[in-house]
Amino acid sequence: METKFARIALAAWVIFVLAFLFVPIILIFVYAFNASNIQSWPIPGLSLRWFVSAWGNQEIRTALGLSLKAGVLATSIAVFLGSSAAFAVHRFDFFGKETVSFMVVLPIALPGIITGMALNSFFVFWGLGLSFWTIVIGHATFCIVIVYNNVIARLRRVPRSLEEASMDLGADAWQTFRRITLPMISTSLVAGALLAFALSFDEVIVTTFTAGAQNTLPLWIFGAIRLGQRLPEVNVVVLFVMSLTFLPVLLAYKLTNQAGPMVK
Amino acid sequence: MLSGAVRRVSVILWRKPGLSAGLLLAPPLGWFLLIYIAALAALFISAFWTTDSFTGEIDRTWTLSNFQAIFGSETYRLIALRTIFMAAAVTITDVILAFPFAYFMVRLASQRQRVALFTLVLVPLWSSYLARVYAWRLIFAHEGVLNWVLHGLGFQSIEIGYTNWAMWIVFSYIWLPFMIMPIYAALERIPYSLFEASLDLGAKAWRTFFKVILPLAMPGVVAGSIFSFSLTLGDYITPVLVGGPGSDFIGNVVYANVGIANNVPFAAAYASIPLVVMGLYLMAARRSGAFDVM
Amino acid sequence: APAAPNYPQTIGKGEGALNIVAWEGYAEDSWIKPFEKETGCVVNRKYAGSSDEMVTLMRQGGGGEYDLVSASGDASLRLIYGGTVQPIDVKLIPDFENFVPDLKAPPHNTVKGLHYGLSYEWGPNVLLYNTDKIAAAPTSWSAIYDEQYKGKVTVPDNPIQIADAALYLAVKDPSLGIKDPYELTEKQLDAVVALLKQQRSLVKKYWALASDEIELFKNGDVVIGAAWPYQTITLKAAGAKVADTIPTEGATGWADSWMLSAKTKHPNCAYKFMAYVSTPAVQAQQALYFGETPANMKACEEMDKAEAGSCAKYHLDEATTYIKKIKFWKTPQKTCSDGSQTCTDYSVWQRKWQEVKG
Amino acid sequence: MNGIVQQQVGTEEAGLAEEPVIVRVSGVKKKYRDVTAVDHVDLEVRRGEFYTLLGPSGSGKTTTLRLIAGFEKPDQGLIELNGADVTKLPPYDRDINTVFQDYALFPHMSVAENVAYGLQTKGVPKDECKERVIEALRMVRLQNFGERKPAELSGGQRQRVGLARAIVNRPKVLLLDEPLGALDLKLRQEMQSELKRIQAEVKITFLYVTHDQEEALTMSDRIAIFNHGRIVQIGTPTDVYEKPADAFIASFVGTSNILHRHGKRFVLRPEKIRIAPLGQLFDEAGLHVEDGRILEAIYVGMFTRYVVALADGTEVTAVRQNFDRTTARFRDAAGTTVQVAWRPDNLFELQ
Amino acid sequence: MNGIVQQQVGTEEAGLAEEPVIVRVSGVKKKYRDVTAVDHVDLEVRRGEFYTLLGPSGSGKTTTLRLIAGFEKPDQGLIELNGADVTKLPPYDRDINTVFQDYALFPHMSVAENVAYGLQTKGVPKDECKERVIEALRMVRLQNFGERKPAELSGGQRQRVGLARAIVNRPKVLLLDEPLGALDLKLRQEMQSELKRIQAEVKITFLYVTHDQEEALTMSDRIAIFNHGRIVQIGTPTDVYEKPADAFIASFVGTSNILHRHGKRFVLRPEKIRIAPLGQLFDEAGLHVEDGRILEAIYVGMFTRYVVALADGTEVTAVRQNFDRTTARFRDAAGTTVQVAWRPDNLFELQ
Ligand SMILES: Nc1ncnc2c1ncn2[C@@H]1O[C@H](COP(=O)(O)OP(=O)(O)OP(=O)(O)O)[C@@H](O)[C@H]1O
Ligand SMILES: Nc1ncnc2c1ncn2[C@@H]1O[C@H](COP(=O)(O)OP(=O)(O)OP(=O)(O)O)[C@@H](O)[C@H]1O
Ligand SMILES: [Mg+2]
Ligand SMILES: [Mg+2]
Repeated sequence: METKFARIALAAWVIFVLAFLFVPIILIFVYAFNASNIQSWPIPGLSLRWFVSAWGNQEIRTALGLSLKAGVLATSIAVFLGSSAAFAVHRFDFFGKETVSFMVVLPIALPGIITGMALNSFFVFWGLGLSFWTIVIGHATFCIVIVYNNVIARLRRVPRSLEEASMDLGADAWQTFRRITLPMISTSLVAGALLAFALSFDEVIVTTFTAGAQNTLPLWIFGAIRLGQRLPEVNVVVLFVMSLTFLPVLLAYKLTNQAGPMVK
Repeated sequence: MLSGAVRRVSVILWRKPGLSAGLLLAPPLGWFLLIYIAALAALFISAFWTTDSFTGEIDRTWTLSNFQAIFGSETYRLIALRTIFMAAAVTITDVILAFPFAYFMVRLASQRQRVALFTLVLVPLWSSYLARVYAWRLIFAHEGVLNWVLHGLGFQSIEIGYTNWAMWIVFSYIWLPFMIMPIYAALERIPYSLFEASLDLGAKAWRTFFKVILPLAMPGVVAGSIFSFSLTLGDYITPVLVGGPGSDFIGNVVYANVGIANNVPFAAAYASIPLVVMGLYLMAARRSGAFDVM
Repeated sequence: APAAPNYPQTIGKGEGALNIVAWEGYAEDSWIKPFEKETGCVVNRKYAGSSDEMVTLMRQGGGGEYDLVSASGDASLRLIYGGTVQPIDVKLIPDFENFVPDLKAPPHNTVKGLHYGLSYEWGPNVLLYNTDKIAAAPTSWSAIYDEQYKGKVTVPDNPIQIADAALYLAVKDPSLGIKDPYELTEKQLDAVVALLKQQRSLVKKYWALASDEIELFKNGDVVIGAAWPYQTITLKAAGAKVADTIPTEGATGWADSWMLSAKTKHPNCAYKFMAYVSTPAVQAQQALYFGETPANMKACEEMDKAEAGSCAKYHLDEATTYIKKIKFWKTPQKTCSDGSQTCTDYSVWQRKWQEVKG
Repeated sequence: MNGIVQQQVGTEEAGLAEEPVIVRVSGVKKKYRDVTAVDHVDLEVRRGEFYTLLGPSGSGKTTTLRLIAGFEKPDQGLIELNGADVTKLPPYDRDINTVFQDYALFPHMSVAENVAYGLQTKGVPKDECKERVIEALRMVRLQNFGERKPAELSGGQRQRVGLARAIVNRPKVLLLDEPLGALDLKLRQEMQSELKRIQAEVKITFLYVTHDQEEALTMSDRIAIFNHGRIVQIGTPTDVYEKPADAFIASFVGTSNILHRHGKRFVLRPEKIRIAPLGQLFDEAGLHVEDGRILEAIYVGMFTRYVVALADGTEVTAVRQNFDRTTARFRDAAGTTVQVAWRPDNLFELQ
Repeated sequence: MNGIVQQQVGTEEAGLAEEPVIVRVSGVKKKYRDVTAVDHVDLEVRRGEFYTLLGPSGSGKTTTLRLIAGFEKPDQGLIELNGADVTKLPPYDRDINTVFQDYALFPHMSVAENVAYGLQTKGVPKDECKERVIEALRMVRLQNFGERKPAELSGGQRQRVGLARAIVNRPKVLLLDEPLGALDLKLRQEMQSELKRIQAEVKITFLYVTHDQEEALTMSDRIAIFNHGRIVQIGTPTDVYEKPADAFIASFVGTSNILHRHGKRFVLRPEKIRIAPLGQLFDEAGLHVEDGRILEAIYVGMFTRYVVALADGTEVTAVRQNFDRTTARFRDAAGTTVQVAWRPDNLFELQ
């Protein structure tokens, strides 16, 4: 229905926005090959040595490992808690139902620094030393909403009659969950988990308050940035992570939108 | 044997739906109430206490002195206003950037283009937020990419680096994907026939946009704005990295007090400003139905 | 209250890990790696950009997250009186006897004869400038208050920067009667803050991270600013046209100590580390990397070996006299050194600094 | 309630009086918040019966079905299946299956897997399971569609899969909630005869919900008519059509004229009215004849519908089968004066 | 195509031949990728006409309507409105309004705002606008619902808001795409007469899409029958019902028996068949009589449907109006031998 002019204008806008989104990322990629350790324009020279040093850098490996572990654990907790909250809210009528969706969104809607401070003082109050586990708890807290939103959106689209049909055909609650409900929502779980993981993987502010002496990858990056001695190494790591995650992102999109047969 | 037990439990749960609801709800609710909500409450109670600046110990006598210090000081008022203003500006900018983009995705893009665009929007989230913010310094620097391009085109160079303008652009950049996605989701849910009905009733494109599409996409806009607004409101790293003099945010003051000066009570008192702002914002957002498209 | 001593008899086997809070440039691979190899203590580094941040990190999570901190003089007393750090048994540090006498038991890390800190390195804050844009070397701190460099100035984002301005004002405006830049009456403080507020319109950016300043100079955003020698060295290594100088008014500076957490979980690794970094070789490495002066006088040879003439350049040969010229960072307190209560304390400085930055 | 009496009459007439009662609902009540969805419903369905619940939207038909299936629990009352109280049993412990209005096919399973689902949950051996699935698919004429996914089927085919999935379990009772509601007219008509054929073949009791009166009349042995959560009449199709218990039923089941005569109200169905040109005699004896004027003539293909004003001003609708070719001229009938007649025993008095 | 010829016949018969043509579609073709949705469609709608497009799903009805409304552009051909070529005009510049199948009410506006929307875009003064909105709401009997949001209305009410929103603009032509498709039977019947009443009141040309043949027959002045993107017949309701152009139309519009006699094929409508017990004479002369056996008797309330096997084995469906009370015993008719008869001129030969 749009006029030709509108179509062209919109396409141009899309290209502009994409350029806006990707110019910094292209710079990151290019400066991974920077010969100097200081970013200045134009690039003073090209070198592969940062790839070598990043590869050999034990700190990066430790940080990456920690981030992966924390992300996976936090995501698992978020998947469990987020989906059970989604089920409860979708399935049942109870007092304060409205507040649940309000509450789960709080950790992400409130400024990260508040969430970080609150969690930090909570851990200190209970004498829990900051550790790997406090990172996980912090990340899980703000990841829950992602899973919750994804699952509840899907539940709204899955007709209730499917579960009734299953019980009608002799399947008890557990069989129904395993054979009908879970397959129905699995794609939304995966999509939610991927997004939650992405969020955890790149989180700085809350982590600053919940990590002890260990560095997650973003914290290592922050440390590297403040030192200014090995910025290209940061870029190498970012390049590496991004190329690894391209596929999961694509997958997440396909999964969120693959609900076609479910609706009709 | 085991399946028999499962079945018996199933029957019990079927007879007592309240029990099932309770079992489902207990873990997430417990988690939030015990870990998060309690911690938040405790934190804001401490806003009424004070700290000994030398030893860092907390003095638990009730006082409003933190709030008096905040509201009595022009600097703190200014910083709060600056932060809120910036959060609003960033949100509006992102809406303007994201809306046509999402519209294109929903209405004009082919299925393949849509997958490609969606992926391209999400991919930046997987690169490091810090690295991306840092990359902007290179763009805005005096001898940076932007001025290099401007020179190449025969323009004057501009000194945008380390200013609030730079922060505005960088914040808009960082949170843009969080705006595009919910707007996309909201636009996708508008039946196409409404659009046709509007044209059919004699409205041209602009009128259709403002009278029909925008109001109906509003929940998506609000959902996106929750992210862009709150994430801007709570950030302190971007001001440190790309801000100049007069760029401090609420987050910087809070961080300076909690992360540096170890004055948690003062930080908590100051943090209550974004807390109140976001609380009001969320209430309004919920009423608009934004929670359904997040 | 300060923690009581709890000395180990000997340094035992390492615990396998060591968590340290350090200044940027204080824990480089070139000397950390050999240490890790030798002792099996894996060093987890956390960088802090200010003394305040160090204090907070050491207290984080109730203390005990970190074992060691490279605290400057403005942080060390707060750590001691807050009970965050514990006395160190200097008998277990073989190189202690080679230290500059003034740094064996300086008041910023020694309380009632107990060594709460092991002196490490020290040096002045310098005036850094771009030699392309500023041909004649500036000789006064007035350069960073000069309209001429409007928009091309950078100074640290740190409340202690007030002392730098006070040092300059003490010379420029003797009528204010500033004797010690860390002991300012309210009136004196107001005058200093007024100067800093004026300066604000000249400042391109208050640098928070060492890398900030390096990039600002490298990318032509600024031409002059207050800096650590570290920035000068890094910039020169990257081929930037810069030089630094200590202006005639003198300079503030730092004297850092390694301090041991009262709740350390890795005391053996910590002692091993302190002994290691006190050796002349490491002291020299650190000094040349950052651009500062070692506490260990034996490091002179090592320095000259690595860079001819560097021992003299960093005044280690005349350490006992040179050390008197630097106004070392210390925490401003309400109680002035003459015992009166007219001075302004650090929390006031913090508020004022926030006002300056806006 | 006069339902009970008529129920007796109905079963006899339908020739089912000897069959045992297979579903008995007694005194069942169900409230949602402040809406009473079902209010003291009693009904008895006999073995092999095609029993229809008919009523306007929101009258409680679906709720009744869901109570019987076990998806909802009654606030009061008893539900018996084959003589046993099942009120407290969950759906999977009741020997009942349901065909859902939206089909509720499992989208991630193939047609054959859908149909096999119920047998698998019961642990029927693989071989037998396979055989019965093939048999059920044959019965709904989808033997070659076993491998397809539901998304790859048309509406009518999905409907039949839903049916196969239910009957393969050989339940005592099959519940069908407007199973044809989503199909278009032509397809619905086809599926109606298909359903009747299948019921004849499997001999399962059907409890059927619809709001389409024609469907109810053509398919059912007995019909229970719902209004406002209550059953207002139970009877055979001829019962409810020709002897409606009240004015609501008279107008809900088919079109009907309500005549006021001698202070009483009578129902007169349109097809019971004869129309003849003025002066022409009716070839039947004993007719009650009145004068009238045709207000409107509407062509419906199979018949023409006339709106006639009687002498006393009452407007009645009459229909006449189009035994012969019609032209557009039939419209010209409007305005002409006619005689209308009916047999007095075709009047049915309303209480 | 024989459509053109019949079109002429049709308009005459409907008494509209003198009215000017208001919509003319000539040689219009529309392809979606490789599907030809509409293939060389020609049609002429005259002023004030109730013109229906009838056809099976996917036959191109909606596409034709969308081309006329301007939501799609034809690949070939011309669309004229009131004599002017509008093929290239956007929807908002065509004096046409549409009632959408899903109503397409703006959910964020009240009923009154929805109805006022079209007037506002045209800049109608506030007072006049208000008046016309009230008038339009009155016409669809929703005068008290102006303040409600669409979500607070029932299906039938929404439908009527959609109608009011269109007619308030007094367009030359109103397009309606299965406007009653989503409503239940009873409501649909009510809305049918409502629509006719409103058309009589506003005197706007209606171009109506449906796949319900009964609806088409009762409401239309003329019907265009679509199949596979083409128009296969245009004519009055009686035309298309009684003289179907081909076997497809014969079976799509109503039930029909196809008889093979003398190597030719004839359409015989069920209601044209008389049934009498063996031996009893028909009281009409000139009938063609055959023997038959009743296979099934189905009670439909207003009439009973009989499936009869003729001597040559052909199964035909016949219907008989239930002039008198029926009992369940009517079923006993099955199996009895009967005579069936029809007037030979009720046979219509298929080409
Ligand atoms: N889950 C529910 N929560 C609240 N009210 C309900 C619920 N289900 C049904 N009702 C209400 O109960 C009444 C009966 O509903 P029911 O679905 O049984 O009607 P129905 O006869 O099946 O109607 P339809 O022909 O529209 O399907 C209605 O007023 C309905 O609004
Ligand atoms: N936007 C589209 N893209 C591709 N094909 C389409 C599109 N719209 C319609 N078609 C195809 O064009 C043909 C005609 O469709 P149309 O919607 O006009 O049929 P219809 O007669 O209105 O059917 P129904 O009664 O189901 O509404 C169909 O084969 C349909 O699949
Ligand atoms: Mg229902
Ligand atoms: Mg259509």
